[in-house]
Amino acid sequence: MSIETVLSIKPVLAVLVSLLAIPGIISSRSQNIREAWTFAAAGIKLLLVVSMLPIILDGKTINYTLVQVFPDVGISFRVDALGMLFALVASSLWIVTSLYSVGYMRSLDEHSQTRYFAFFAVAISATIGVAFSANLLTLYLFYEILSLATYPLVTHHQDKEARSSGRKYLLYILGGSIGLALPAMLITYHFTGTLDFAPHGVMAGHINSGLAMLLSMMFLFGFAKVGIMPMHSWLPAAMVAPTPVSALLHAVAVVKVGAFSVVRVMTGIIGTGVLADFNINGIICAIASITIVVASLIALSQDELKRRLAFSTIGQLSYIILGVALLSKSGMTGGILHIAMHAFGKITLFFCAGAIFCATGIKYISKMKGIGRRMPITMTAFLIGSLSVIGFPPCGGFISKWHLVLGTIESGSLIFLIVLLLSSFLNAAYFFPVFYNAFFCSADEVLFEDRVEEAPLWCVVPLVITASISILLFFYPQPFLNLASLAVQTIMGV
Amino acid sequence: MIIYIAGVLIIAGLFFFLVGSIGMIRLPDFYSRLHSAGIIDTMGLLLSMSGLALLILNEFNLGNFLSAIKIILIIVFIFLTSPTATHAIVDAGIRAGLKPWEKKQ
Amino acid sequence: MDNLIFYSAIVLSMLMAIPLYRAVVGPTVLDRFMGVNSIGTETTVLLIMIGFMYKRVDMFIDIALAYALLNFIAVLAASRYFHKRKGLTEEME
Amino acid sequence: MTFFDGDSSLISNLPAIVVTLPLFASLIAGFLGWKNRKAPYPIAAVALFLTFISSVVLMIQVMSTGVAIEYRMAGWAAPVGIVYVIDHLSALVILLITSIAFVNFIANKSNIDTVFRNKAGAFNSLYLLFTAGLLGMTATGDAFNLYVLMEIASLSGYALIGLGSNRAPLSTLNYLFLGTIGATFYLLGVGYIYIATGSLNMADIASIMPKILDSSMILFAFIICMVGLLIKMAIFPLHGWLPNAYSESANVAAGLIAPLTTKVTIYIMIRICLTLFTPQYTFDYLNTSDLMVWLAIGTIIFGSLSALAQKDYKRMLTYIIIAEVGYMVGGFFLGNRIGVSGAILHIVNDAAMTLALFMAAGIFMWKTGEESQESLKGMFAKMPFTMAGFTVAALSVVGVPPTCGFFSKWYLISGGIAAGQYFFVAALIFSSLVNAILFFRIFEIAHFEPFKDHHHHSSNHSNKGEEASAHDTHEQTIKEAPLGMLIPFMAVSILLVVLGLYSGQIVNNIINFAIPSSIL
Amino acid sequence: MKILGTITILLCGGLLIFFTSDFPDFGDPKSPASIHLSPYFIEHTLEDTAVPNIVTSVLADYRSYDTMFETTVILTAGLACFLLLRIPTKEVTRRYYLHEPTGVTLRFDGDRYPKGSNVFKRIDSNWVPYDIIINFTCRLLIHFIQIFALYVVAHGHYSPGGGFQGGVVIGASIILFAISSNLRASIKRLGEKAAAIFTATGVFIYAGTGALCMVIGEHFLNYSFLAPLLGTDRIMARSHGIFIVEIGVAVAVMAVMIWIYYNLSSAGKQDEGL
Amino acid sequence: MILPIDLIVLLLVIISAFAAITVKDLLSASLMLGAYSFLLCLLWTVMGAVDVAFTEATVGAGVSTVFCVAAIFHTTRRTKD
Amino acid sequence: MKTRQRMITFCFTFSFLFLFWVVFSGKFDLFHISLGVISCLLVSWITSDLLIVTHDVAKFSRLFIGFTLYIPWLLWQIVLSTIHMFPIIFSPDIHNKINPKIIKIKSRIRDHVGIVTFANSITLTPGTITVVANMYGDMVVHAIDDECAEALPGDMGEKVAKLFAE
Amino acid sequence: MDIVSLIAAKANYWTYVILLMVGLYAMVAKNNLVKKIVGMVIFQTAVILFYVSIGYKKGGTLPIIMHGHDHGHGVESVIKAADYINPLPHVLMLTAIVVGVATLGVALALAIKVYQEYGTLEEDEIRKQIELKG
Repeated sequence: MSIETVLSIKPVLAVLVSLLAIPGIISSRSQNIREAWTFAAAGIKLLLVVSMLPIILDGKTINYTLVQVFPDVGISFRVDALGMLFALVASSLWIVTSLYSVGYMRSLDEHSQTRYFAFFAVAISATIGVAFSANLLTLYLFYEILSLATYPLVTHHQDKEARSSGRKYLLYILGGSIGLALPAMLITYHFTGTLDFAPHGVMAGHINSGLAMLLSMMFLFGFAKVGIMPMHSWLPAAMVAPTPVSALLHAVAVVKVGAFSVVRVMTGIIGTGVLADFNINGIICAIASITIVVASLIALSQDELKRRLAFSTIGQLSYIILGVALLSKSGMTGGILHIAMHAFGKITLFFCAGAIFCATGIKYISKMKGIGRRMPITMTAFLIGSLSVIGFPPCGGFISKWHLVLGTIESGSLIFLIVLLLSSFLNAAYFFPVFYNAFFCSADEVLFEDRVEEAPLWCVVPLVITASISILLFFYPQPFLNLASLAVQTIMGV
Repeated sequence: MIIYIAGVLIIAGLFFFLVGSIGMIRLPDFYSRLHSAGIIDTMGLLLSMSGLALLILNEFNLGNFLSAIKIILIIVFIFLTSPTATHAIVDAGIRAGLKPWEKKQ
Repeated sequence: MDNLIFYSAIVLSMLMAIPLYRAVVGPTVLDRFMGVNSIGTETTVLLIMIGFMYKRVDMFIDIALAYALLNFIAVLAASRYFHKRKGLTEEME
Repeated sequence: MTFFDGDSSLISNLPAIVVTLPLFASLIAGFLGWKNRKAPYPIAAVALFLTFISSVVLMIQVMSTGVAIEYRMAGWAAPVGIVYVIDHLSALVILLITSIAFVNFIANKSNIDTVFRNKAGAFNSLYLLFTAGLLGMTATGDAFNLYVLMEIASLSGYALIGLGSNRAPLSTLNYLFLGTIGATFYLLGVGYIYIATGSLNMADIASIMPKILDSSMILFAFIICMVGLLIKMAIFPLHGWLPNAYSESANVAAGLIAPLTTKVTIYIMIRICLTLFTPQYTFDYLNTSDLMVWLAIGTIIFGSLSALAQKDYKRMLTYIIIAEVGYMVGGFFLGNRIGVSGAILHIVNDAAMTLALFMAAGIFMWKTGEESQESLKGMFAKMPFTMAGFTVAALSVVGVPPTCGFFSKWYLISGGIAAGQYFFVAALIFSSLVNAILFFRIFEIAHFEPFKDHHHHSSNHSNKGEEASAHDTHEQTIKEAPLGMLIPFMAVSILLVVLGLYSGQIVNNIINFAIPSSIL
Repeated sequence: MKILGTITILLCGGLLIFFTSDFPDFGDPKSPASIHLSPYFIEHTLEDTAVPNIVTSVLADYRSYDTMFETTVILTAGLACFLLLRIPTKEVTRRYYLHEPTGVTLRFDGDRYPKGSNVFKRIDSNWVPYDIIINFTCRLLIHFIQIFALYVVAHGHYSPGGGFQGGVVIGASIILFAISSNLRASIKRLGEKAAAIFTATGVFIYAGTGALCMVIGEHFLNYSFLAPLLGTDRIMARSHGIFIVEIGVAVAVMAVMIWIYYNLSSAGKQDEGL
Repeated sequence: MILPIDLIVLLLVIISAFAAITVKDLLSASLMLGAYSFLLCLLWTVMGAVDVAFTEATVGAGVSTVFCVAAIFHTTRRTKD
Repeated sequence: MKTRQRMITFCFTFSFLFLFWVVFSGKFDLFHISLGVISCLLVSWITSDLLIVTHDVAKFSRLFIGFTLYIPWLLWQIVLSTIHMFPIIFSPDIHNKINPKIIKIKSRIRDHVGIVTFANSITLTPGTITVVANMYGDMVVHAIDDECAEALPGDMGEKVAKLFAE
Repeated sequence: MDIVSLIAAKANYWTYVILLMVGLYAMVAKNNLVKKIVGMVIFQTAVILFYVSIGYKKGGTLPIIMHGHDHGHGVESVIKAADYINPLPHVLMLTAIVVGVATLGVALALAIKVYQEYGTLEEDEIRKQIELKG
């Protein structure tokens, strides 16, 4: 299958558009102008991304090389189905999150909002850059930019807790990428002479099994944003960030960038062939499964809502890895699709958590008794989000999970099927109490007075939008599903 | 003939150098050692340098003559500088409070 | 005659050991001055003797002359130290 | 071999002009400094700028002809007289030196006036002489001429460094001792080469080298030259002079000397190994790689760990410089093409990074009057632009793309992998991690701690009032460094990124030609 | 430190001694050093430059570029000492004056000292009485030293010596003057400013000659292009070019030696000193 | 022919160098340095390097010792080693 | 008058120095002679006030003759006193032979040059060293033994005084 | 005569090593700064000795052409390189001496500055003072 390539500067523009907005954001004298810049950039970005969608769906790719840095390696961009899917998710959610951020930040009267929006823009640029990168070097570049750009966001509160969390965040992320991913990349370059993502990987025939195993593990743990188990503990810590940050970054940008990078490397660099031949995928699956189960168990014991969501995220991310590592057609489709589906579900949940905090200042689940009565819209959205994450119809999450389950069966590994089912049960177990507490409690147990109302409109609208998209995706998963299967087709070569 | 005179002068100069040097070792204190250092600067230099000057003149031409004069000039300059230096040293010694050696009666 | 110059040069260079001994051993700084001064004088003579050995005295006389003229500057400067700072061994401010 | 026979145009004399222009300017500054205190600065600035321009022209000339330019001083051909040889490598380093000297000079105008006051004329002269010395070292093709120019650079460096804080004279004196030992060892090495070959011209010696490869004098010459240069570049066991000397000097001097001295010395080492001793001798016959790479590893680890222990910002930078020396030495002695390219590229990049960091130090100094890291509290809010530039520089040191530090590190690590020196790779990665910790420690302080007004206290707080209406009341007022300092600094920070993005071009078009083809 | 030093020197010394075993014997005429490059200098110096003193011709012509920077090193040292040490003291808090007719020493605090008086003579705070022997001898000798120095500069072509040696001797003569009388008298004759300007001039003469050659002709410092200016043939032009740069070296070196001495002997105050 | 003198002077040079660094007084050390440079000058002439000898003579006698004394005048003579 | 004196001084210095130049140089072609003239002019211009103390030509020439007569005598004195030093230096019992002492002597010389000449002559003769000399003719002399001490100021003082007396 | 020539063949080189080591020892191990400077001077002159020894040629005369005073024109006698001592090391060493003086000057200036700051030249005492000041 020969892939037709189109030369276009659009991917570069899509990356740069939010960076170009930064001077505008910084120099704005008033809040409204500043946010107008943000929205304009977000809109243009989404338009750019969407304008590329038909080309991709045609089965073509878009290529653009900015500069040649090393022999055969440059800063170059390529848009293919996988990247498109991710870019679509990220850029569409940016608008929603910006909307939400405005509400959240204004209602809490947070400090340093200019800085916040500026780094937000950098982060989203980097995310799109990761999505569109044509080779490992470019991916690494944007990965690092993202890590650094999110640091001020994570530590936005600038207090002691933020400081230690920020430290932990950087230690894991930077340590992983410099200490593991970079050498792995260099070793790859040394043995293969290229870093371009090829549909079937570039390693086949260049390395032996031990080295392949080593490199796979280095990449898997090196891209620490994916939160595979020993490298996960930055994620709960980073929840000290303002909720929109948590929402965007820990449901969409940061963690998904990690998952995306791992997927990209597994398929584009190491190659499914190598993974299968040297039996590496089994080990990856095992690690992912352990992460899924353990993270879900830990999530059960968390009382703070955002922490619980964080551990949930850790588990859900491993679904993606698991799905891809199964190497079966449906499993891979499910894994890739889960990037999108989980994003919409989880961002809804974070928005809800933020809205609750915004309206009541409450962080802990045990104190949320009866909140559903006061904030019905929010809590309904929460329900939809959690259903999506659990994988319950009629929500988008069901579709990806369905494919995952199919994938386990396809690859004939029943143990992972059991893991999936067990974890879905656990998911339900840790989301259910929240919902139960919120709606079904006796009147005397309600901890809220009447004056507690819904969060501001700026907060509520986004979460309604994402919740409805979550449901919508169940019925119309086509754009994402098509992209995912296109991507799988390219990878599997069917 | 000149050669022999020169040879004798040089040897005599060396002898005075030796005498001065021995004095520098044997004499008991700084001030008296200076006296014998004076022998080196005066007699030793005078005799040996004159010898060397004569030796140059053995083969007489203008260049050699001027060289001989230069050697004489060296003697003159050292005869000017050496007592000055000696004086400076002694002065320094007196100012520094160095007591001269005195014979124990 | 060459031999005479040669052997006198050897003797003279050996004799330089004695002022050097005085300069090395001391006991006071002023003894060292004296030794250095004498070394300078003997060096001047020796320079010319070496000139004879190379058979090019005219080239060496300039150096000897420079020595004769400059040798005492160092001694003068050093004794000037005592003119301004008193005390032979200890610093007195 | 191309000679510009009969062509007396200015262009053909450029190799001489590049070096003598700063010399002339320093003389004129020396003259006029006694007449008018203000006169030397513009003269020096103009001279540095012209030197910069001529070095650019030289670079273009070399790149367009593709052949090394040979310039005969006093008209005598190679082994008899002294020749200047400008090839790709030296043209690159010359460009580096002139640009850094120029930028640092421009950025520190107010510093020069305040720190040196009525000695500004002498200072400017010495600054130019230092530049001239480094340029000459880079351009010369004569082993002994190199020594003389090295001494000019060192002596003026001592003077520039010695006029820092109260402790500076002592550390400068130690620097002087070690520098003298280094230079003298180098001179001794040249003597050994001379005794074995009878020549002083590098190319001439290289042509004799194959006949006398197993002479023990050449071996010793190599050893002693290397030891001398290693002392001058402050490699690990011989590094003692560097931290004190650099951290206690005045900022304007440190900004010139810290980026250039060690790098140019490393360039000299590369030049000597490649042009004088020939790669055949250095890498194949002697097989120095292992020893030197281990030395480099030691330096990297020592430098990084010591930097961790420092509380003072400038001191930390000095230890980072030591670690970076390890990068370059190790990279060069990997002995493969990619490693050597990495070392040369890192010379350029590291000089730019160090310049940026020391300029930042100058701005912090100007702002707080202190040098400890603690004094940087709240800087992000107070001086966002400066801190942005500083962040770029810091990330470059850490090795984060797309800043230039990443790309040279890439080459170095690739070279290490290709040469099978995995410990070197590990050391590089370790040091990157340590650098990350170092700089994020500063970021934390600057980000989290509130700004403490040190000496501009309360003068501008009372009359603010409602002015902050557009901004949040929480936000601190922004008070940046003067534009004269800030603009060059920002330019350098942007340059760091640009250098990074164009490192491929630099390597392909310049460095590839600079490395002899015998290195694979 | 002592142990470290001992170990270092034992190691280095052992290494060095070990490597001397391969040296050509002392004074071996067949050693590479004697047969590769130096014969050219010896055999061509007269044809190329008409200077019998090979050292001078190599120093100031074949390797004149080295020598230019050698002079610059000296300039650098002078500037360095100035930059490091010089303390411009406009106000001296305490001065001592000698009332010459009576020989009484007076102390003045602040700026109440007698300006422009003939009877009062400024003396150092640790004053030594006027020593007539030293003073007189030195006054006598300074001329001979200077004329000798100029002779050395002028005859560098034919006998040992040249610009550097001559310059040092002139410098030494002025140092001698400073020692024998006092520093201020010497500064009055040749001040710091003059020294600095002389230094720069000296190097400028050298470098300017080089630049002139470059402007007229082809290469930096190629004196043969000065022939039309000097009105001689190309070989003699080299000889004269060497002479010109030697003068430059002499001026620079003289001035720097004095300048460094002023700064060192007064610790930068240039008021009173050794 | 010139060698025996060379050897003797070498010996004297070594002695004076040792003395210069061991003597327990800085003024003496600088004076010994002067003596050392006299002897070195002699050594250069013995080896036929008249220009070097001339330079050493003028520098050693006229300048460097004076510099040392001037510096010691402004610092101290005391030394522990 | 003043300028004339200065001219005389200058000319004296110049011719004196030029004599030296010729001795030093030994080259009589135009180039070197002109160099010599330039150098001597330079030196005498810079330092002419240092060399010549007297402006009186007659006195100067008299002094010159006096000196030429005095110097051989001085050399003879040096030989004599050196011989006097012999037994002291070679005596096995050197501590008994010498008797160092510092004596004060008074000379009637008032002229600076005279005092310097006298003091230097004393120092040049082994056995005696001038410690202090001032412009009033008072001198402090260190002598190695009694014989040397007693010989002062003696003949030498007389001769020098006669040289400068008038 | 044999034993003399045997020693003489290498004595210069041994001496240079000894001087070099004396200087190096003083620079490394001595406590006093001026002592170190003295060591530095010795260290530098050792290299000069080395170079001048390289240049020496047995049976050679000074590197000044004999009878070359008539301006180089009409010199009939052929100049043989073996008759003259190698001049190149001398030239190099003139430069080295100059560098040595320059370094000495700067070093002494620095020593004076150090003394003005600490009132002593002993390194250990200075270090103690620095520690006391913190």
